[in-house]
Amino acid sequence: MPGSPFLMNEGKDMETLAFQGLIGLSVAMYLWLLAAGLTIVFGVLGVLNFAHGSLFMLGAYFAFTFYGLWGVNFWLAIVLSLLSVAVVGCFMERFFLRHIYHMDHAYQLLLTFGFILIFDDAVKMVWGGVAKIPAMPSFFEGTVSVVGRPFPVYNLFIIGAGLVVAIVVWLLFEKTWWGKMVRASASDREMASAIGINIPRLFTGVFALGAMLAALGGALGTPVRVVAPGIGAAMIIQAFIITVIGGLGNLKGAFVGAVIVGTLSAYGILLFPVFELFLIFLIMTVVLMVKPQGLFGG
Amino acid sequence: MKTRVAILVLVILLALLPAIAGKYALYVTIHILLLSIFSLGFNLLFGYTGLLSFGQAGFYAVGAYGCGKILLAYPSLLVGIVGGVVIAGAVSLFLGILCIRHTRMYFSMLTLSFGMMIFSVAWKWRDVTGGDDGLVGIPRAPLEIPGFFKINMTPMENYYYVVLAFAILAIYLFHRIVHSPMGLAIQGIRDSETRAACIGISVRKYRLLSFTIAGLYAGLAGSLLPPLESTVTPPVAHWSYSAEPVLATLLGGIYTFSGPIVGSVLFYLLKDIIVRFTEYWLICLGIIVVVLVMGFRGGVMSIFLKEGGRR
Amino acid sequence: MREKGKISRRAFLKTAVAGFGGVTLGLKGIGAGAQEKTPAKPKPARKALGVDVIKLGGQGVISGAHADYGWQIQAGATLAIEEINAKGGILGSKLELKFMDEELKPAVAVKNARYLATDWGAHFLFGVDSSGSAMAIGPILPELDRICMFDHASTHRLTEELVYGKGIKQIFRIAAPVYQEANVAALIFKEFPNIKRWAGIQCDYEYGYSVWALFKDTLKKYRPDVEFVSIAWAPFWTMDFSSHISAVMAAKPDAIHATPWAGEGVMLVRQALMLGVFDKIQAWFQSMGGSVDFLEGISNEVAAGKFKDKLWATARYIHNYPDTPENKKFVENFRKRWNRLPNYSAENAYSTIYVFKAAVEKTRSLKTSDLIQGIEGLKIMTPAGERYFRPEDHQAIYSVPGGKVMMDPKYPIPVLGDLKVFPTQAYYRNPPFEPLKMGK
Amino acid sequence: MKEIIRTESLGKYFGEMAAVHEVTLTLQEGLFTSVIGPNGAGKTTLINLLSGYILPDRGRIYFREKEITRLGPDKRVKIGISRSFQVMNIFPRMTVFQNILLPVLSRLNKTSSAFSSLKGQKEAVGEAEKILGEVWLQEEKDFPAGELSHGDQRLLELGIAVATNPQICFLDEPSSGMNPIERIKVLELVKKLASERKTTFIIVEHDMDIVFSLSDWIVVMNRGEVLAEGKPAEIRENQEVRDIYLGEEI
Repeated sequence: MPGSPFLMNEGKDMETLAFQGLIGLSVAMYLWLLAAGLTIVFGVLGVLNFAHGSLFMLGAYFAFTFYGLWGVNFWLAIVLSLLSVAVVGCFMERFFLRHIYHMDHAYQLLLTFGFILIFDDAVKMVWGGVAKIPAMPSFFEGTVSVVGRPFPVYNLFIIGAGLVVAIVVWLLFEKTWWGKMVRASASDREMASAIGINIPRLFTGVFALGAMLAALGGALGTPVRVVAPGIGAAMIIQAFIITVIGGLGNLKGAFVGAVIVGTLSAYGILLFPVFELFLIFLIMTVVLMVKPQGLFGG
Repeated sequence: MKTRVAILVLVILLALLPAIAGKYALYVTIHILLLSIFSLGFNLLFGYTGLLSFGQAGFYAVGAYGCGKILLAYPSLLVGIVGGVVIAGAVSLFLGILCIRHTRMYFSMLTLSFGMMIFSVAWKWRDVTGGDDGLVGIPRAPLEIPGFFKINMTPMENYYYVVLAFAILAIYLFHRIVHSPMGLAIQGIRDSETRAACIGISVRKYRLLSFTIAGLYAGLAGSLLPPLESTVTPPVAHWSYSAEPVLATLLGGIYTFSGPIVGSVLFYLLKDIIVRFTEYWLICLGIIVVVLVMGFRGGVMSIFLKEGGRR
Repeated sequence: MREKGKISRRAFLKTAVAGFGGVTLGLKGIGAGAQEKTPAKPKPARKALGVDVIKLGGQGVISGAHADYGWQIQAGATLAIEEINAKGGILGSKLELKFMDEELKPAVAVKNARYLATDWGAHFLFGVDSSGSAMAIGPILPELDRICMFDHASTHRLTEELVYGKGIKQIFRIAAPVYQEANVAALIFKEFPNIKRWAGIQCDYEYGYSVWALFKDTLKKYRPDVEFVSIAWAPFWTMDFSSHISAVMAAKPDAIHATPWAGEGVMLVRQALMLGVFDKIQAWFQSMGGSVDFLEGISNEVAAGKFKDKLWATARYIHNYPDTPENKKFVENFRKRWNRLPNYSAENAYSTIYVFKAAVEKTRSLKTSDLIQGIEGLKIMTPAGERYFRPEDHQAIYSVPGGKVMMDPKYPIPVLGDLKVFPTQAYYRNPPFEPLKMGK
Repeated sequence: MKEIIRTESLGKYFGEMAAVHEVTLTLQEGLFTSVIGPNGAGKTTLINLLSGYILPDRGRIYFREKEITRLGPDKRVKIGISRSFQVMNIFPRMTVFQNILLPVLSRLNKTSSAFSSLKGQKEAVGEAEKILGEVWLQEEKDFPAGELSHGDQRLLELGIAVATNPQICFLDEPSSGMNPIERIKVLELVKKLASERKTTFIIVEHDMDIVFSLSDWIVVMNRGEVLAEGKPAEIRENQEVRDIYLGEEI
């Protein structure tokens, strides 16, 4: 092993830990955006969408195409990519998932796993196998000083975006009529349809929302991250971990889970450079063993 | 009777293969046999017990690394393979105790998680596993029982027969198991856990049994790998590798005995042939999976046998 | 121009991977022509080797974040094959290429090798990007009875352990191994007295481990005063390096040595820019930063001078060195053919084909045992300069400089300038090899 | 006449709601007993508790003087307690024959043999055949159970319940979803099995006519508590019972 697992890097004062935590938080926000959609879809539709990461990837590719290739304004590019992925999501739900809600979860996992394979190769066909890295919009360059160290404006923006989304989604589900309908049908489909809620359309909407959240995560990454086939599959496992830790179908749980995983791996990299990966899975396992419904699950 | 004859013919063909087929065909056949064993074990868990594991590659890897380690230290094929299987069985028994407490996606997530922990151990515990370079230069040791016989394994043909023998044995035993009272018991658990419990069947005990047997089969498949490739690397423990028996089984059909075997053949050939003409073989596989899940949950076999799947 | 490059590249990929690597796009004319001709009027005289075509089985990674490397290998090999076939092939036998995706997965690489050697009937194997894949293929070469020329995989273990240690003679390596990014870096920076605190951001796999270990060993020898203050390990598929960067920056290093390559390398240094790293440190050494895909990826930033002349790099060949007619000609032809500059895996693959040619012509045989004889001790002039295949470990010895990343009006993308050249004796490890300890 | 199962102040609570509360009850061997009561009276919960399907929050359960309060369902089957379910609960993907064979094997403790063939289990096979006959399902023997008609599935469920050869067997609405004629047939069958197999049946049933004509003993539950118990005649006269069944003609 390259150095003992407990090899400590130098200089672990409070400032360092704070800074690393903040960095971890910015990374956590991408995870949150990904996990939010996953957990919403599971909570309402009861489907664990293996292909959710692929929607994240599609979001990144669309954003890259609009913004990186066609030079569309950054913000517009993001909106466009969200809409495009939402369309893909509706298609998935309407023509495939809808027909397997009643089925064993195993088939849902398998179906959506099939979609991972399809999406990965599809983007390869359209955009080629080589990784894409567009330039960053100039207004995001530069840094602000945090505990005396330069902190990227972009990461700050990501943190902000993540929090805003968290609030918006919360309001959406807690305060709006639509949210109430969704929660009603999540808890009791028969009852919901009995009181005249159009369940199929509602579910399509929910799935589209989940897809858009994933896409947002992907799209916001494009200026600073790499866009390549397979990033979705690489991300989905982390998303699973997060939603499991927070409790499948639990939004607050997903947020906390994402923050835990994001900051923890940041600290893992700082403190035990060797054991990060193992650490994350260990946590997931322990949660599953001790409290399978997750930290926030009822 | 008809099937008996068909099986006999098939076995004879397989036995004659080295005479008629080239080196590469032999190599591919060995891989198909490994995948068949792997998938059979997986399907005992999925098709027969109703538990979808995404961590089987973990046990496959334990078998592979175990056998590899043994062969590097003590070059005797039998010792290596048996050793690998035993270790894999032990690990799956232990992890089984932890996993079978859950069902549905909690079980799937838990197995996924354990599999990936094994993966990261294989990747990180470099002193033992050789990191991502893996165990290198594992000998295809002679098949030997001191005092009785010693067969050189260097020629691929010889090793092919060893694998074939193990595969036939594994398949035969599997047939016995699923058609035994125990086999019926686990199917009962699959069909209705509560009902099974209320006729006096200890659900956990039989889940654990099935989990362990599945682990043993994964371990056997894994143990047969290092002598063939002379290398073992972490990817064999990765969750994406766990997906292979899943896909193969789904392809062949989860509710038929031969499903996983047929599926393994199709899956491997699909992968091996399509990949030569296009780099986009995964999309074909993906479409097939979607179609199977949407339409023919009994897999290819159900289409032949007009049975299975649709429920 | 990058756009055009891309398109041709994608088109190329499709057909090449479709299994007709040799007979692609622009090549069709020659390739196909060749195939019709040979059966049409066979000339016994031209069958010195008893075969119409010599089959070359190559592989590399052509998908994912590292895909450009596989592409460059194909492009280089294809160029060489076109040139040779145009001149009538080797002793009258044309060359044919089949190229497969290694996916950076050892199991896949082994399967490819077996398929190419035992089914497709390749006479030579070459390519391979990942060290893991190389270490997996090496041991089965005797069974396959084929030579494999490794064009990129750079772990020292391949030649030191498998060839020198285990005596697997079918392994050859034309590319400079980890000695390059580890020892050249050490030799450059021993001359910087005020760089005392080093940090590392390394690949979380054997490649990163060995480079970091070797770099530290060598630098310590010359500069007992330096310390290695922090390290971060990045696995494949790292999407975001900011945690790694801020982790190592916490120790306030004077300089950073990094190994993540291709797309990941680009991401790494760009995210380092975002974190204002280049205001804090004196130097950043990007191991394979001399590779074309990397330089293309950071053109804008370099042009804007964002790296403040602190970004250093090397490669296993750079197109602007050496200043020889061979190299000029190669770069010129490559740009004409592919509308891009060649990176090192392109040159390595290109030269590989010519090494095979030399060996066959020297031995007038396709028997592996003869060819091994033919290549051992071979001295051959290549674009990268003269290469010498050391008999003990089958490692090709040639010198590649390190330098600073900067713009050069002569080229559309940044290049390495202010080059530091070292004699090979100074930075290649020499037999007898004692195993490299990878402790911290 | 001797007791077979006794409960002491048994209680099961879901949050505020008391599904079963302070139930102290003695069931006599050989008495064909019906548990009746309005929906949500706790009948099914009581059966779930007695069969070990769920564990009580308070109180004790005794089977032939032996305490079994915390015994799991599979263990209880082994000592002679069996049940059927209100919601159809069979093994849909297995054949009708296998549905019966499995519980028989389980009773003979043969299920753990992993390599012997099923046909080899002569004793079990014979017995399963016999039970199939008793529940009128020979013809359907090799059907997948899931493809049986609703009525036949009910019969199969009954068959499964008796296949473990229980001393006491709880049937949760064995005739639900059947037409009146079928109902009578099924309950006649139950009665027949009771006498032939010396099994004590405790049934939950809605059809009052059937209940009052067939039962030797009736337990009336309301709001999780035992309201009354006694011979059909007594229950008919019971004022409280009349009140809760207000409107319905008993």
